[in-house]
Amino acid sequence: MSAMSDASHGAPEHPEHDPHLAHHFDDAQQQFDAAKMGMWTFLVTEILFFSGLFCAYAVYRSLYPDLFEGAAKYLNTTLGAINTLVLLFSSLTMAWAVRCAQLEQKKGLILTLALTLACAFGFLGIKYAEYSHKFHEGLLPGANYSAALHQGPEWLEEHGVDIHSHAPIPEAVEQAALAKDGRSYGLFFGIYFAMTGLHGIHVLAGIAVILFLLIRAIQGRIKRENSVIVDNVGLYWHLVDLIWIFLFPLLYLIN
Amino acid sequence: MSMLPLAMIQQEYGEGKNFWFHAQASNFAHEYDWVFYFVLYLSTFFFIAIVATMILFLVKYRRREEGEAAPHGPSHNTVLEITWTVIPTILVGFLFWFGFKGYMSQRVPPRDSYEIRVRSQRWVWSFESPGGIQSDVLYVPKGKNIKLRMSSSDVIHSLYIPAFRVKYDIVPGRYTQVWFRPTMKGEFHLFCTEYCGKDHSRMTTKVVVMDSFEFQGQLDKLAEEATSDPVEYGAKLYKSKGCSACHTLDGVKGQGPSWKGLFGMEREFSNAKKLVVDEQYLRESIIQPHKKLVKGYGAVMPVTQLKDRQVDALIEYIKTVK
Amino acid sequence: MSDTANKASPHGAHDEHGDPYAHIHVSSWQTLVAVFVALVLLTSLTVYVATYDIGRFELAVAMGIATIKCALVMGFFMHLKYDRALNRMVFLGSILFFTLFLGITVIDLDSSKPDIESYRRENPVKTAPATEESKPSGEATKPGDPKKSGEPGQHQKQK
Amino acid sequence: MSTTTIANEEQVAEPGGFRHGDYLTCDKGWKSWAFTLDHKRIGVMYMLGVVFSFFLGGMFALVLRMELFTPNPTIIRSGDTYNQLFTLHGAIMIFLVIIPSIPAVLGNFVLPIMLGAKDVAFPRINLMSFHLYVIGMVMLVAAILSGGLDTGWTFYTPYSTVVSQTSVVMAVMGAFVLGFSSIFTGLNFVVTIHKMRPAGMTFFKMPLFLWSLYATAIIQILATPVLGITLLLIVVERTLGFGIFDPKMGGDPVLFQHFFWFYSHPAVYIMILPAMGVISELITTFSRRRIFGYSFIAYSSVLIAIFGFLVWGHHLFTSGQSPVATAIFSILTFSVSIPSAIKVFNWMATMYKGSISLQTPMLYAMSFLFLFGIGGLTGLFLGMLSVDLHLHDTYFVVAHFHYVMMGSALVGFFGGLHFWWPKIFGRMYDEKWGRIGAIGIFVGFNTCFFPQFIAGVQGMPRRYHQYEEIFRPYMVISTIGAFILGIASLIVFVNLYKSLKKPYDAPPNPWGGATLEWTVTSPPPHHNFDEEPKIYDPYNLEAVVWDPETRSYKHLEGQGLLGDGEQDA
Repeated sequence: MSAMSDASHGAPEHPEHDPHLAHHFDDAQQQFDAAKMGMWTFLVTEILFFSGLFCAYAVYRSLYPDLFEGAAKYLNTTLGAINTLVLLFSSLTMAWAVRCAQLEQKKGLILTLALTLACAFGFLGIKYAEYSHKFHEGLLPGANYSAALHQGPEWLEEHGVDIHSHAPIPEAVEQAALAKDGRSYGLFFGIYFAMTGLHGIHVLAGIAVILFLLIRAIQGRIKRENSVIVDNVGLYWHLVDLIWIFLFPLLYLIN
Repeated sequence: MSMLPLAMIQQEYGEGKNFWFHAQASNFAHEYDWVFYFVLYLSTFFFIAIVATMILFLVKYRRREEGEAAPHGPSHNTVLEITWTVIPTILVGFLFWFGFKGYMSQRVPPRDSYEIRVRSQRWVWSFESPGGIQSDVLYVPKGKNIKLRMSSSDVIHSLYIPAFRVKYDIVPGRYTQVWFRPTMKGEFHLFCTEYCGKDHSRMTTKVVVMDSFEFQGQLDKLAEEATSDPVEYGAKLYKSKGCSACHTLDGVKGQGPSWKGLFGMEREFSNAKKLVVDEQYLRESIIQPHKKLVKGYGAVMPVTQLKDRQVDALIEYIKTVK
Repeated sequence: MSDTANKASPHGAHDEHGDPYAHIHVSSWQTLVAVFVALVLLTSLTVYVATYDIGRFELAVAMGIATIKCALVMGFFMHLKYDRALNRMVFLGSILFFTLFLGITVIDLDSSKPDIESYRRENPVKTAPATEESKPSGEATKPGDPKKSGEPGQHQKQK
Repeated sequence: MSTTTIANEEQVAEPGGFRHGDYLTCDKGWKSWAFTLDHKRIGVMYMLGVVFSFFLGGMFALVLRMELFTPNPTIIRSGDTYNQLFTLHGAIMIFLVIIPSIPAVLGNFVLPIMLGAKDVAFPRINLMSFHLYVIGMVMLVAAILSGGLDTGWTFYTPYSTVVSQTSVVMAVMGAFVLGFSSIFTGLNFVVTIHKMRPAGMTFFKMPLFLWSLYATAIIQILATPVLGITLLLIVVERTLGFGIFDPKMGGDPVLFQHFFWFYSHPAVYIMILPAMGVISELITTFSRRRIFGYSFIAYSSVLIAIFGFLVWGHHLFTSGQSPVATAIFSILTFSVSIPSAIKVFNWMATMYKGSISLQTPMLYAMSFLFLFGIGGLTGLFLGMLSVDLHLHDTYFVVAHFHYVMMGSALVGFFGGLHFWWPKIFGRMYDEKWGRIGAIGIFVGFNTCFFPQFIAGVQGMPRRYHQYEEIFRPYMVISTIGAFILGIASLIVFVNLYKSLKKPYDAPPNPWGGATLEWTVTSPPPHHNFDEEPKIYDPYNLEAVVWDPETRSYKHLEGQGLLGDGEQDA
């Protein structure tokens, strides 16, 4: 247990005037270690939070492979791949921001945080485009899966859906939007929206905390002594990225 | 389904009944009870040993004066620790094995089983013999292997026959099954043991075990009943298919609209359209209850598995409710 | 790969200068960029592989690549390579329980497949479940499809 | 260490803005409570919430038992009302009472002091945890007022997602928020125990209560998020029709049960493990003996926590779970019984050759051994596959989990509450009424729940509003027991409440405990320790002696110290 070594230092004469040290900690290292461990423990809860959705995904993919194959065709792989790259880049800038904070490079910190923020908005923008496209087509979760495609060409025309811009060919629409046994793809889209939606909420939360950091950075209140906040926000942001790294092949790359 | 006529079921508590158990009315009961008693005696032994030791220590080592100095005694003993780890481990190993054996014999039905289809919905049971004869009481021939193939059309239910020591959940969206061989003639309780809403505790019926001659006669009787007067049959279905849980006959609003004077009445739906109740509408409402919702009611009616003839009978019956 | 860009030692006790923040680890920018490039390459690879039909290995390959990407992000961007062993254990622990949860559940539901499949086979759905109700138009009350509603059971076909 | 029995009444402002005095009086006004960062005050506020919820849930239980006095409906006419009552009883007792009872009330109060720390690692998160608890409680109560809840506390789908007409979404969101409250408590405890231990307090010198809180916290962190996502999925199913658990969409209700029990089985250990920790402290203190088999008890806590994650499937033996998974889960379920048995045997051995005083907390401890014995051994019946087929979802199960969750966890909580009450509030309660309350709870509890075992074996299903005539005798006895239990609970809390009317009269160490919280004043000072704490061996009771002058125990000068301190002595 490595923890024992740090605890055993005791603190007979810790610096009284370090403004970044809370009263109940002995020294800066104890505070830093506690903060880091707290964040890692929090990430554990995040991982298990998502585990439910991954579990549902695994179970249903194994139960209904044809449904997943059929439904995944309606996702836009290119947009998914672009979003992956956007998030990866934001991870790079975030990691860089941590470095800047530790080295007290104020300008660099502001720039990297702003870039991260821009990427986060970019990601959500692309996601918005994808979502609205699906709403429009009726590719909705569960009971709401009205599968506009399934309604036949007349219905599509009536509602101004340009069938020629989408993947399935018109004569096959009736079958294309349903699984072999006549059940809808609603289950897949339930999982799709649950996974990407929850991930999207995490991106939103990420935007909020990065914005907070950015303001602090501009105010010049981030120092080497409290850079652990940037570090922890970074850990969170990387986790959001990690989850997307798995979501992308699971949802978009099914053959 | 209201409470069962209890007097008819008293027999269950006659022969073979004791402090713990009901009659042993199926092939599983005997072995089951043996295993149960084995665990019971084992646990009782350990429990008494622990409590007796506890009381002995409480008396023998009681504090005799205020502020007694802390006595010195052993604080660990690895041999002892290993002993009381290993012995329970071996014991529970045996317990697992007994339980597993019994479980597997209950889960795997013999090939020659007589298959009865069980349909459950809130809060009624429906049993269908291979010949397609339906009943709301489970009739089974004594001494034959019976397999119940069960499905549910709304929520999870669970079929439980205490006298047979069998129970299994009925999960919507899949088939589940139980099997047994009744060994005693008589009438026994059948309960729903998975919570399923308002009348969960009334979702009870009975199992009637007959010898095979009587059983055949019962099937014939049921077949005949189904071809009798439709209004009478409809009235029967009103009770047995669970309509009565939500639809009253006296005009009182239940979970669904009352049937009093329903036929020929004008209805307003939740989308503000109106329609006069006719046979067409009734048929549709029975088969696709959520297609048109009467204003002020939720989409709560379960989708039923009625046959055409049964729907006809119900419509005929509704026409007579004035 | 020692990326300590300033005089701070990776972790451990206070150094001789008495700097109370000496435990902070700083990554070099070269490492960060290199990791990013590797991640982009791996993303391209996984998209490229997905265009080929490789059957049952598809999922395994995709997950394999994702795991490598994950390891890179964790090791370098999240500094887990330089972090305390305890934090590594915390993370690995979560993965262990994740696997247990997912593994046992999948094993169970996989073996229930026959019960579910036979039920689906014998109780097929004729139309997409939502079409009657959530059609935006008010067609539901149009008296145009009387025969359709006469069929026994829209959701549950009689055997 | 000061042995003053009366805390400083005058409050002297300190340069840091903190005033001197004990934590109860150092600051005044409701804001100094509602926004405090002091773990002790947070613990006290949690206690108020838990006790309030306990009586709320208890009222529901008494109404239910009254209804079950006769086979046919009497005071509750409709099945729907009955279903709402039992659901709310369960949901309140589990989410608002038992889960937060020991960790959030006693753990919050005692953990940092026992450890020798000034506070938990993240005091703000600790406060947030309490605020979330209040919000969750308000949401649950709002759900009761705005349509009730009738899904059972288990929220089984598809009943909860498509059928139920009650305010499920509100209740589920309440439980979701409560889940986060629990996660934050757990997170704080794990980090505190890892990072805040002072010199000398190594892992294997920690009091066993801390070990059990540590094991509990691990479960809270790993299991609760899964409940979170499960509840969120219920919300989106109800509001947006996602269909992940809806069989009509191809979803599977059994999957929901896996999700639910992956949290809710370990949650049983969130309830029972801390109680076991409390019992370890009680038995060792009141027997005045070093705990027997320290490391076995410590490891068994962690083992229970880990095995506890592997047994959720035993709630699904009759639910359509496949035989493979069922067999795995049955074996693993039995494996949990071993560490529990080890604990019981070690507690017995601790009493051997002790100097046992049957004061109120010890009465609760003995009561725990008895009730946990029955609760644990009846678990064997339910763990055996074939036996469970008959007993599942009957009153046998109801009785079993009440023996474990109420009989063991809550009795553990009551024992702990009486044990630390003088420390928390600085007052001694009336010993005679304390004992009467403890015995009343024991008698009432057994009268209430033992007959339910028999009813269950006879085949009475649970959650039944009306029942067959043959079950009537058991139900009648059970109802009588419930009322004894209710009256006894009232006695317990009236007795505790009355003690608060007195001025401080509790000595620092009334029972002779050797853990650190007994070395500070009662109630403890604002920052837990007025000076750097000396770290004592938590189980060296020989170093603790009775001082007839102050009617209190104290450590012999320089004896029983741990670690660095030892060389000084």
